[in-house]
Order: sequence, then structure tokens, then C-alpha cells
Amino acid sequence: MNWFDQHLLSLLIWFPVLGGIFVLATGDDRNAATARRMALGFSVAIFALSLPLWTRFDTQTAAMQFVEKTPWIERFSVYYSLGIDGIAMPLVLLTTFLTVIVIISGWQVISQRVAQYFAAFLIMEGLMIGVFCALDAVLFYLFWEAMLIPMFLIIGIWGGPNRVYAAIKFFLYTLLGSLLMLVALIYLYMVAQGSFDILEFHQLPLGATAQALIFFAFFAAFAVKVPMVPVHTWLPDAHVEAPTGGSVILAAITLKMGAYGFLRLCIPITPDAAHRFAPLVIGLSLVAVVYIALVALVQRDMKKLIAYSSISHMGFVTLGFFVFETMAMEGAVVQMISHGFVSGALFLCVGVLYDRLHSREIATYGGVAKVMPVFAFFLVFFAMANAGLPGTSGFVGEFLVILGTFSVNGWYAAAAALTLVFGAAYTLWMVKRVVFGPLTNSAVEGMNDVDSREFLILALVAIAVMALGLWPAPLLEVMHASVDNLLAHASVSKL
Amino acid sequence: MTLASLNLWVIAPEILLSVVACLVLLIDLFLPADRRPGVGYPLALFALLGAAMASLMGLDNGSMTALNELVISDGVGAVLKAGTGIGTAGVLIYSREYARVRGLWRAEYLVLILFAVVGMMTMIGANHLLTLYVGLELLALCLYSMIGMQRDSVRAAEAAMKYFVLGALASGILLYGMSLLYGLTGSLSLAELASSSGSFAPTNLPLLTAVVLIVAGLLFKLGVVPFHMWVPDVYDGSATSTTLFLSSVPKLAAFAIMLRLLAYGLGDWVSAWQDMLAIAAVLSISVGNIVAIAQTSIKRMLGYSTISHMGFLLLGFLGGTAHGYSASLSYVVIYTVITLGAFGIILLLSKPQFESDALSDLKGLNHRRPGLAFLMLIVMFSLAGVPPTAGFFAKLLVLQAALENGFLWTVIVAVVMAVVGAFYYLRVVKLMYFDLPDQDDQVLSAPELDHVSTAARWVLTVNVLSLVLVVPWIGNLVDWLTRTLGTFGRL
Amino acid sequence: MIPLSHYLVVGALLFAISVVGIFINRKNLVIILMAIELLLLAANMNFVAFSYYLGDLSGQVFVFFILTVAAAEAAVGLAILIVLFRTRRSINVQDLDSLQG
Amino acid sequence: MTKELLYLAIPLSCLLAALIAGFFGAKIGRFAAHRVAIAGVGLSFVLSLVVAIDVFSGNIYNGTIYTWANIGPIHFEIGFLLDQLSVVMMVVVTFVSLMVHIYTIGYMADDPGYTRFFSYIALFTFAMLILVMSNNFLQLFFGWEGVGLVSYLLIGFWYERESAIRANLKAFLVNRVGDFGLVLGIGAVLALFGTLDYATVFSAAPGKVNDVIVGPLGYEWHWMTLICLLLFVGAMGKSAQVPLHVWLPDSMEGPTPISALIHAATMVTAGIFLVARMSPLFEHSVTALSVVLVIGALTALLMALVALVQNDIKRVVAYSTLSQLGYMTVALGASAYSVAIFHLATHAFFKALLFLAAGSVIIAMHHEQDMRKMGGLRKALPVTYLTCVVGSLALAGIPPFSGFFSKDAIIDAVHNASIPGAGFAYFAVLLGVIITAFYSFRLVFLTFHGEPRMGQEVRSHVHEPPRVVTVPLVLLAIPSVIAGGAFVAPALTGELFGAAVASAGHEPGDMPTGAFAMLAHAPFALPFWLSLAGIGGAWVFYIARPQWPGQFAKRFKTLYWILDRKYGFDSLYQRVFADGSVAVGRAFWEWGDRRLIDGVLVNGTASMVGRLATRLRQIQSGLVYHYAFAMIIGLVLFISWFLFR
Repeated sequence: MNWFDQHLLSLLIWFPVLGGIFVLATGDDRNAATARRMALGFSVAIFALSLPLWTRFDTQTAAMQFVEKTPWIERFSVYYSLGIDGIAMPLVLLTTFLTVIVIISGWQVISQRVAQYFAAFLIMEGLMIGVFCALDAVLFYLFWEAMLIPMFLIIGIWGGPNRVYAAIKFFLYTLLGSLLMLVALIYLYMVAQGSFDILEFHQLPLGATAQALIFFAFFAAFAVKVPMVPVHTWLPDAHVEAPTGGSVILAAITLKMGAYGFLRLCIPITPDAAHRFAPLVIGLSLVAVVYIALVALVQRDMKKLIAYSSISHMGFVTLGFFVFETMAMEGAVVQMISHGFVSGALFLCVGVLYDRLHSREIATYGGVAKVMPVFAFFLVFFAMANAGLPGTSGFVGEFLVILGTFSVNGWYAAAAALTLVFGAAYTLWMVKRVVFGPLTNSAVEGMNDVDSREFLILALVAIAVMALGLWPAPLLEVMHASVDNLLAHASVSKL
Repeated sequence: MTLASLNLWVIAPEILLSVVACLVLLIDLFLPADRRPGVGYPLALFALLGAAMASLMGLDNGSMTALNELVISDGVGAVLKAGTGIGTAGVLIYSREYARVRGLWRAEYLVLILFAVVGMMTMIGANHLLTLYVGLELLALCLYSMIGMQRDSVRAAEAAMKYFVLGALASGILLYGMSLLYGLTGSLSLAELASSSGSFAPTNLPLLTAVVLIVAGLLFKLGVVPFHMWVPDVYDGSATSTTLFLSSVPKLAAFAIMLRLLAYGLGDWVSAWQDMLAIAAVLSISVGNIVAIAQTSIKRMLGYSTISHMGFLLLGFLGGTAHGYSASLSYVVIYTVITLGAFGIILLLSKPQFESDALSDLKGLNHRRPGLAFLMLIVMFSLAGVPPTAGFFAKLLVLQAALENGFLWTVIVAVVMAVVGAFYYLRVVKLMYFDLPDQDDQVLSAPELDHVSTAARWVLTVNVLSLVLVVPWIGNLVDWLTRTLGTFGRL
Repeated sequence: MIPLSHYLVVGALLFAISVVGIFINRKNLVIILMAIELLLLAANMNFVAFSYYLGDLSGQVFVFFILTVAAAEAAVGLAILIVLFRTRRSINVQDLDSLQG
Repeated sequence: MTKELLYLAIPLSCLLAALIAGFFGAKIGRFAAHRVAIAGVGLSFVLSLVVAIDVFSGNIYNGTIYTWANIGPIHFEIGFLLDQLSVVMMVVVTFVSLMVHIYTIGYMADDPGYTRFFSYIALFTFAMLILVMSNNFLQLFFGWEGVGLVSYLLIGFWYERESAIRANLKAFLVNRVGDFGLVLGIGAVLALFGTLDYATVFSAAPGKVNDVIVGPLGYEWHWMTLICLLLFVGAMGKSAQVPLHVWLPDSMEGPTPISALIHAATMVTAGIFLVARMSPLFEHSVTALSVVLVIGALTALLMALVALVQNDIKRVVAYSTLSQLGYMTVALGASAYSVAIFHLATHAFFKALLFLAAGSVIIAMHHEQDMRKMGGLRKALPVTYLTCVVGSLALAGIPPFSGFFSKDAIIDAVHNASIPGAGFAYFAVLLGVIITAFYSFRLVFLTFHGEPRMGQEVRSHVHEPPRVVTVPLVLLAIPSVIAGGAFVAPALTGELFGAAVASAGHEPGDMPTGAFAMLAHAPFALPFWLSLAGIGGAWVFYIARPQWPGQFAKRFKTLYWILDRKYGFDSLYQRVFADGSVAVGRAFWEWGDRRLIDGVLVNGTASMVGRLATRLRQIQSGLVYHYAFAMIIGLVLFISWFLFR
């Protein structure tokens, strides 16, 4: 372990934050251009910096890698301790990649308080990476909460008409859940005789009641974040009101933090409770797959529709986690990554339309394919990915989860497989009404096709989706050890 | 006994401040009116910082008593005294311009502040009910007068009167409790109290009554439900500079006497007062946070937020453990810094004819004064206890302490209420960042302060940014504060 | 020889009267000031009685301090009263409600 | 290794062509685009022939290209299985596709989406090849969904037509219903066998025959039955079996070449291929087989009846396709898999022929598709007429045309089948024969014979379409005639497909298997006369007594109404599933999300706290004696707390 490996994660966390501060320092909109270039430079540099995580990653071990541990608050034995395993690493890469995309997507669209906008995204990138890397409960919680602030500002400042409601709803919803988690963490600290080390928490013996309480405390935090029915209603509002970039990050990464929390904290710390309440979680996930799909079907607002589809897809993730089956869980993790790309791309597509007509209503459009063929290609492509077409990343996760679930319980699998119909229904119905059909709205005729910048970002994501769909093996290789280890750990009772 | 045996230098800070206070008064007599503050202000600053230095001197040489055990000087006392001095210096720096344009910037103002500080330091160093009481009254009387000094303001006068009446009632209650305690234990010295209180059964009703009366008096000083009702009115009614003073530094002194009386004097009687504190804590966290939502004035809102924060502070006392006290100590220190920042920002935002103390005055602050808006953002999130601010760690510590002592439900109520509280802090951020300033209001039309001293700006910036920048070293801070606590509470 | 309890009862009565005086009275602020004096007197009564029966002087010393403080308090209280009267031409307790909510 | 490259080149040449035509079509222009596409598909046709010859000489290939994913012991792989079954499919697919490519040059000549169209059909060929060449379930599903996607894109090719994009959405969703079953079937296979590789599964199958799974109500299912039924649901979706057939008639909204290629010859037969491929599994489940048999029989009969009342020339062919697919399914149900594939191949040729002929009529009529506005076209369109008649004779099963052999074989197979439902199926297919003959010649007579019924100016312009259109017709007519006789013997004896499909349960029965023997035997068999009767009936109704059809329609009003409404499947599905789910979704959204969760729980709590705040605020009355009172009350309460605790 050389210096670089030991501090790579710290770099990935603090370099973006630093970058954000620099961008902020460029001041008001007179220096917007500088701010943009600086932000892009930083994000690309960070992405480049994060690539060694992949190249230098040891896929054979389930142990934490790139670890870094220094005392922080000795009195409560809080450590500044970082490390990633095969589950966290892809998420970090996803974050760094999508931040680049988001920053390019906001290039011309954001005209007011540019510096603050890009700074917010850079800072948030650092904090989100921190969530995925933190191995100390306090540190985890710190990043987990701190990340709310820039997102709150992004929704509130650059958001749509109803942004205030959405932003505050988002913040309070999440805060309530995570404060309960904080209580649970403190309790664990005391059970652990004074340690906030998450990996030590994993080994703690806990009674049934304690596990149940802790499980629900965690569940409150993560279910809100994922989000799961019935605590999902912040998501559609937040998505609809947030600017394109905000929606992308929200859907692509923030949601994954919740799912990640299940894997990093909830399941390993309270395995028995997790098994005990698995039917509940699975039930909610299946409700998400069916109920939410039907709700998505009737949305008139494209962003809302995609938001609901996100909830439905995240239902697959939680389902995959809680059937406790290797294939399902790996499928769920793939689904996390894939959903990051696909939903993000769909929001980018909506953004492209929104920038032209400033409407997210499906009814506004129709026959877009006539005037924007290239865009139509991308939208149909990502829609198909969203509907889980083989060859796209969207297929891999759903397929593996369904197959894995089937070996556990055929009925769960059957209910989950309904998404083949529903997912296709709401996605393609939207595509039909937006992209196809006769040109009805005269304003649509005036729209010009994607420019090079939009083409670039859409193409980049499309390539990622394609690659992941045609050859997921490398990604799966990375996570095998960790997932097996997690399942093995979860199968051992703590009682 | 000899003068030496009094070892007066233990109370050097108090002496220094008193002397300077008198000096300022004298100068006030002989100098022409226009030059008075010009001399008094640096003198006062020098005295405050000097006093802080002096008390920090005594930080390491353990705990020792003076004036026939009337006063004690120990680590925590030193820290709190230093905090008081520095904090008050900050108060002076922030409020100078504001008070000057409102004709409050007179020698009496400085003198009152200085004597108030003397009072606080006496409270902090009190080792005897007498000193405790005298210090308390000295502080109280100075505060009453400071509020009342704004002679032309109806609200100030009313606030002063309310504060006076209720304060007097509270100190009367405290005094009555002390008298009972005296009758039962036959001593007024905290040390003797601590040693003798063990000989009483924890069900001794007269003693319990005495304890309740005393605790009530203390809770009034903190402004905890149900003894909180003066807080919003006084915060709201007095001039912002005065609010800044009485909302920030005196909390340190109040914490000190809680520590002296409960943790030390009545240390063996934890069971007698912890339930009372628990109830009061839950009540004030709930009431403070809920009612704050309905406020339209920043000062009032911060008043209620103070109530809830004092409730959190009490969480640390519940168990009567060393952990708890250190948690509360860290809490009160961090809280003081936050409050200084909060009111400091309001002061810098105010203008000669314009108190910017209505929430609506913050609309679109990010457009007008991005720098100040950002500082306010930090302040609000630390008040809400959202990481990565010091406010979060303060909450973390007290919650941890309370949980450690098995007050699970208290803690759960507290966190739920913290979410409610977050709402109105967020609303401030929303006003500053999401809203645009309405063009016609006087925020823009009112003339600026002709010159806000750059010192004030710098100090404020450091003050607020420290809330975030301290985080990497928060551990060291907590450790240091804990070490100064020495032997309080059960370990 | 009067037993201690008598003094204590008197003290308690004084305390009760003053407290009641503070929150029953809705008319005149001056009465409230007087009630406050009474409150301190109640404490004094206890201190003196206790110090006598305990044969310990410190209680009586305390009383002197209380009296001094009481004087100061009265002074400050009256000063505020005057300010109040100058600004709003009334010392009626019920009028004292511009700050509320 | 070189062999793998050869195999790989077969699909990839199509993919490459598709990509070039798709992404650079605008740059390289129309001619370059169709040259590229035709070159790609032509190449893969040639290579398919080469491989076919190689395979029939005994070199069956089963290998992996790359590993898609490894999870624990399970390997998901992309690989090829080239045996008799797959090569036959490959040849048929690439040949028909090539014909359609050429035909398209003429048919789409003046369409703005010319290059896009070529890229789509090339892409389709690629996906179809992936499907048939696969050696495992995963890749099968890849191809399966791939062809579904392209079919979606092609039905909606004229995306500005509301009807077209409705049809393609409908097609995709109905297919998805089938895929729902297929995915679960694959899941079941994985759960039972722990692998998705055909060979392994088939070899392990006999050992798992008696494995049961406890279903609902404690009822025991055989795994095999479960798997087969689930897989068959998938097949029903793709091969448009009742009740999942509704998408196929609407898919005629797509350009005619597509109807020929995808919705007659190749894609819709994927389901048949799937079941044939899975024959080693189906052989172990009689239940599944009889379900297949009955579904197939229903489809064959009901859809044939609907074809009688259609007036749109393409829809007649479409319903006949449905009916013929039913025949193939029946054959599968009778476990005459090789016969089913045999019929699939012959049908591919003559049905593609019929569609392209219909297409050329439509071109000539300037995109008029209603047969009531045609008639007497045989002079104007001699080539089309002849080829169309050939196709119809093949379809009607008149010896010696290809259809005769395959259909007779099916009827014979059903006759010999003994599983439940065989009796009904036999009746259905026999009745189907006469109806088939009737409607196919109804088409011929209405279109080419009798009085011209089109407008004057149209009639003046009617002329034979260009060479690119007619050449494929001729080229397709040839196999429509000879393919039957050429391959019937090996197909029936099963030696054509060797081990590729299970031949258990199907014995040639009492009738000869040689081509000439069958011809000789034909006059003494019922089907032959039935089809003649059908043709005769058609002649009576539409040439001799043209007024009869109308009178019949009046006489049997209800029957006509039912057939005209296509048994009401569409309206039912529209009401129940489409409208139903939208209504339910709206209810969920309105009442669940908005009113209950957001309204009551979230905003309700918020407003409650707000009200509480204003209420508590009242307590802060501003009156000092209230404050004092509060303090005293608090004090008293605290003291009494200690008194009474």
C-alpha cells in the first residue's frame, strides 16, 4: 500500500469539496465562464482520479480496500476511517462519472448564480463519495446528512415553481428518518463499549428486541432515501421541481445511498431482524413494482413519470436484497448502477425537451421524432433500457433479480416479473405520446435537434448502458467476494 | 487572617474588570462627550481580554479556593470565565456601530456590561451560596438596566419591566430555597453542602422542596419551560445589541451555577432533580421548537430556539455523570458561539433607521449580501444540528449522554422535535436563498451604516466559520473541555 | 420561647402573600414591586430564624446582603417603572402586553 | 477457430449492415444504404447455406462465444448451437429476409424513411439469427426481445399515423405478456436445473421428470409441466396464439414487406421454434402438450373463420397466418415437432409470397387495400396473379404444392395423437382445411377475377410493379412449389432434424412418407377433397353467385357480427386491461399518493404542527401575571410530583 492508495479515498472526497470552494470563489455571474470551465476541469480530474479504484481493486477479497484510518474524536473513539469493498466501489465510480455528465448538462442551461450551482454539485459529489467510503458511523452520518444541504439548495434555488415545498419536504422527510438512525447508531456505540466502527458493529451480538428496534430505526432512514412505499412521496415532488442536474444526481446516486445503507448497516448489523422482517420489505418492494407502476402510468408530467418509475425500479433493488440470494443481490447491485445510468439519462432527455419548450407536460409534445430524430433515437433507446430490454443495463438487474428470486419463491418472482409488462407500458406509452404521433403543437415544429453538447452526454451514458448490458461480467466480478461475504455474514444468527 | 491568605489573585479577573469599570465611569466624568466612547471602548476590550487571559492563567493549577472558601477557581471555572470575557468582547465589537447610531453607546453601557461580566464571573467562581446569589443579582440588575437604557422605546421598557419582575420572582424563589437548604444543612458553603447532603435520605421532603425551589431558580436563568416565558419577550423587546449580550454569554454563567449547585453541591441528590430536569427538558425542547414555527421576528424565533436549546443542554445533566457534564459544557460553549454569530449577523444587517429583525427582511439576502447569507446559512444549520457543523456534534454529545443514562424516550422526543425545529431554520435559509427581495421594501431603500467596522466583519467571519472549521479538531476541543471539568459527577 | 416552626410559618405566609400579590394583582406595577420586597423578606425571615436556632451567624450575614440587593433591586425597579411611565403614561399591569406571542 | 469466425460472421454481417445503414444512412445515401444492407444479409444467407451443408454432413457445433456473467456456480454465456433445426431456421430466415430486402427497394422507393427501414430489417435479421443460433436460454431471450423491439419499431415505422403507433405499442405489450411467462419459465429452468445451457438441461431433463413443486392450495405441480407451460406462454405471445393473438392483425399497420418478413415468415414462428427447441422438455409433460394442442387447434379454427369476413387484403393474409400458426402449434402438441418445423418452412415461403403479392397489388392500386375496390386485376398484373395463385394453392394444400405435404403431415400426426384434446384438434384442423381453401381463393377471386370495381382513373394506371418487386415473387414461388416434395420424406421420418428435436411419440402412422407415395395417396384422403370443396365454394360465392355472400351475411347476422368483431377480444382487452389499469392507476395516485399519504400523513402532520404552534402561541399572552402564574404552577407541579411519586 503506497501513499496514493492509502489516501486515494480522502482525495476523492476532499478534492471535489475543495474544487467547489474554488468555483465558489469565482464570485458572481460575471465570471460564469470561468466557473463552468473550472468545474468541468475539476469533475473530469476527479473522474480520472477515481479510475485507479477500478484498476487497482483486488476482486478476490471481501475485505475493505484503500483503507485509511486516523483517530478523530478519541474520547468517543470516533475514527476518520475510510474504505471500500466491491459494492461501494462501483457506486463511487458512478458518482464521479455522472458528476461530469451533470456538469456538462448544466453548461448553458444554468444562467443565474452559475458558480454556486456548479460548486454545489462538486461539494455534493465529495459528500456522496464520503457516504460510500465511510467506515465509521459518525463519519457516515456526517456525510449522509451534510449531503442534504447542497441538494436542498439546488432544488430550492434553481428549481421549478413549487420548489420550496419540494425542497423542504425532501429535507424534513430525510432528516426524520436519519435522526432515528442516529439514535440507533449511538445505541450501538454503547453496546460496542465505545466504538463507532461500522465493521465492529457487524460483529456485535444483539438480542431480538434490540435488533428489531435498530432495524426499524435504520429502515426509517433508508426506506425514505430509497424510497420505498409509503414514504416515497418526497421523490416525485423533488424530482419534478429540481433542475435537470439535480434530478439526475437525485435519481442516480442519492437513491443509491439508501440502498447502500441497507447493505452496509442494516442487513449486517441486524441480520436476524432483517430475516424476520424480510417479508415486510419484500412486500413493500412488490407493492412498489405494481402499485407505483400503475401510478406512473397515469402521470401527465414526464419527470413525475420517471420519478415513479425510479421508485418502481428501486423496488427491485430492495427485493433483491431481502430474498438473501446471491444472484438476486448481485442483480440488485447491478440494478443500482444501471438505474443510475438509465434514470439519469431519461432525466437528461426530459431536460433537453424542457430547455426547448419549458414544459414537462407530456401533452405539450408529440411527433418530436419528426423534428428531432437523433434525440428520438436516444429517448427510445433509454426508454427501452428502462423497460429492461436485453442488451441494455436495465435488463441485467431485473433479469438476475427475478431469476434469483424465483429460486427462493416463485410467487415473489411472478409479482416482480409483472414489471416486464407494466414497466414497458408506462415507459413506452410516454414515448408514444412524446416522440411519435403527428405534430400537433406548432411550437414543437420549431425545436431543433440535440446540439453537440447534449449529444455528447447522451452518447456517453448510452455507451455505458450498452456496455453494461452486453457484458456485465466485469462489474459482477468486482462484487462477488463482497456479496458472498455479506450473505454469509447475514446467514449467521446473532441471537 | 492575612491578606495573603485570601489569595486575591484568584479573583484577579473580577478585580481587573471592576477597576476598569470604575475607571470608565471616571473618565466619563472628565472627558468631553464626543471622546468618551473612543476611550472607554478600547479600555473595556482590554479589560475583558485581560480578564480572559488572567483566568486562563489559572487553568492548570488545579482547583483552589479563596476569600475563605467563598470563591473557587478550577479548570472549568477558568474556561467559562475566559469564554465570558472573550464572548463579551465579541459582543462589544459587534454591537458598537449599532448601539452608536441608536445613542446607546454611552459609558454607562460599557460599565453595565463590565459589571455584568463581573457578576457572571462571580457566579462562575462561586463556592458559596452567598457569592452565587450576589453574582446572580449583579448580573440580573445590570441586564435589567441595560434593557431599560433604551429610554425612548416602549417595547424595551416593557421588556425590562417583565424581565425585572419575573427575574426578581425567580431569585426570590431561589433565595427561599437556599434558606430552607441552610436551615436543613446548617451551612451555606457548597463544599459543606456537598459533604453533608449525603447524610439525608433522598425522600426527605423539606430538602426535596428546597431542591425544587433552587432548581426552579436556576431553570429560570436558563429560560427553560415552564420558567421560559420571559425569554421571547425580552429577546424581542430589547435592542438587538442587548439581546446579543443577554442571549449569549450569561448562558455560560447559568451553566456554571447549575454545575456548582447541582453537580457539586447537590451532587448526591441526582435522583432528586434528574426527573425534574428530564421533564423540563422535554417540555422546553417541544414548546421551543413548535412555537418558534409561528414566529415572524427573527429575535423572537431565536428566543424560542434558545428555549429548545437549553432543553438540549439539560439532557446532559440528566444522568449526573461526568460524560453528561462534559457534553453539556461542550454544548453550552458551542451554543454561545453560534448565538454570537446569529445576532452578530442581524446586527451587521441592521441600518440606522432599520432593525432587520423581521424574518421577511432576510428575503433574497443571497442576492444582496451573499457573504452574510452564507454565514447565516452556516449558523442556521448549526442551530438545526445538521452536520458538518459544530452544532451537530453538540447535539450528538448530549443525546449520547442522555441515552447512556437510559432516557431513551426523552431522546426520541428530542430528535423528533429536532425535525420540527429544522423546519424554521430551513425557512430562514429559504428566505435568504430561494426568495427574491421585494423591491419596494425598506431593506434596500434604508441608508447603509456609514461604516461598519471591518473588525466586526472579520471577527464575525471567524466566529461563524469556526463552527465548520473546528470539525476536524472537534475531538480535541471536547477532550480539552472534559479535562477542565476535573472531578464533577460520577464517572 | 417561640418555636422555630412559628417563624417558618410566618416566612411561608409572607412568601405566599408576595407570590399571590405578583400574579393576582392586575392593576398597579408598584404593588408588584412591593410584593417582590415581601418575597425577599420571607427569605430573610427564614434565614434569621434558622441562623438563630442553628447558632450560626452566616445566615444573618446573608440577610444583610439580601437587604442590600433588595435596595438595589428597588432602585432599578423604580427606574424602569419611571421609564415605562414616561413612554406609555401608564403603569397598569394589564397594559403591559405589547410583546406577546 | 475459423469456423467460429464463420458462424460469428452470419449474424454480425447483418448487424454491421444495420449499423451502417442506420447511423450513416443519411450520409452515404439511399443506394449505398440498401446495397450495404442487401450485401450484409446476402452474405449471411450464403454463409448459412454453407453452414447448413456442413451441419447436414454431420458437423453439429455447440460452443460458447463469451461469458456474459458468472454468478457462483452459474455461468451465463453467449454461444451458438448449430444443429439441423437451427440451420433450417437460419436458411429460411436469411432467404426470406434477402427476398424482402430486394422487394423493399421497389416497395419503399419513395419513402422518406428508406435508409431507416433497411437498417431495421437488417437489424431484425441479426436478432432473429441470434435467437435461432442460441445455445442457451439467456441468448434466446436476447434474440426474443430483440426481434420484439424491431417489430415494435417497424410496425410503428410510419410513426405519424396514430393507428400505427397504437398498433406497435399494443404488439409490444402483448408480447411482453408472453415474455412474462418466458422469463418465469427461464427462472424455473434455472431453479430446477441450475443452468441455462440447452444441452445440459436436456440431458438432465429425464432425471427430473418426477420432481414436483407444491403450488397454491397444496396442489402439486410437476416442474416439467410448470416449465413447459410458462415457456409456452412466451411462445403464445410471439406466435400469436389465442388469446394473445390480438396484436398480429393490427401489426399490418406496418409496411407490407414487414408483414411478410416478420409477421408471416420468421418472427411469429419464433414461438414454434421455441417449443420445437424445447421438445425434449415437452416430451415429459403430457399436460403441457395437450394445452399446446388445444390452444393451437382453437387458433387454427377461430382465426380461419375470421379470415372469411375480412375485406382488407392484408388482413385476410394476416388471419390466415394466425390460422397456419395454429396448425404448427397443433403439430407441436401432437409432438410432431419436425412436421411443425417443416410446415413452418413451407409456410414461410408461400406466406411471404402471398404477402409480397398482396403488397404488389397494393402498390399497383396506389395503396388501396380494400378488396371490394379491386377485381379483374389478373390481366394488369400477370406475374403477381400467377405467383399469388401459386401461394394460395400452397396455402390451400393442393398437391403437389409445398403446403399440401406439410399440412397433410400435420393432419396425419394429429390423427395419430392420443393425448387429451386430440379429438377436438383433429376436427378443428379438418374443418380448418376447407375454410382455408375458401378464404384463400376468396382473396384470389375478389382481387384478380370478376368485374373491376375500382375507380376509372385508378384502373387506367394499374400496371405491373417494377422488376425488383416481381423477381422476389418468382424466387419465392419456386420453393413454395417444390420445397414440400423435396423435404417431406426426411421431415416425416424425422431424419431431417436428427437429434435436434425429440421425435418420441410421433410415428409416421399408416400413411406413406415418400413424396410420390403421398401424392398418389392424396385422392383417397379426406383433406384433399375438403380443400377442393373450399375452392369450389369460393368460386360459387364470388364468381358464380356474387350476391350470395351478402345474403348469407344477412341470414346469419349474429354469426357474421361475432366474426366481424373478431369474437370481441380486442374490445374486451381494451376495456379491461388498457382502460382498467389506467383507471386503477389514477385511483391509486389520487387516493393513495395524493390524498392519503401526502394529504393526510405528510401535509396533515405539518399543518397540525402549525396549528399547534399558533395555539401554544396564545399562551404567551404578554401579561406578566400570566407568566408569573405559569412559573408558580410549574413550581407547584414539580413539588407535588415529589410529594406523590
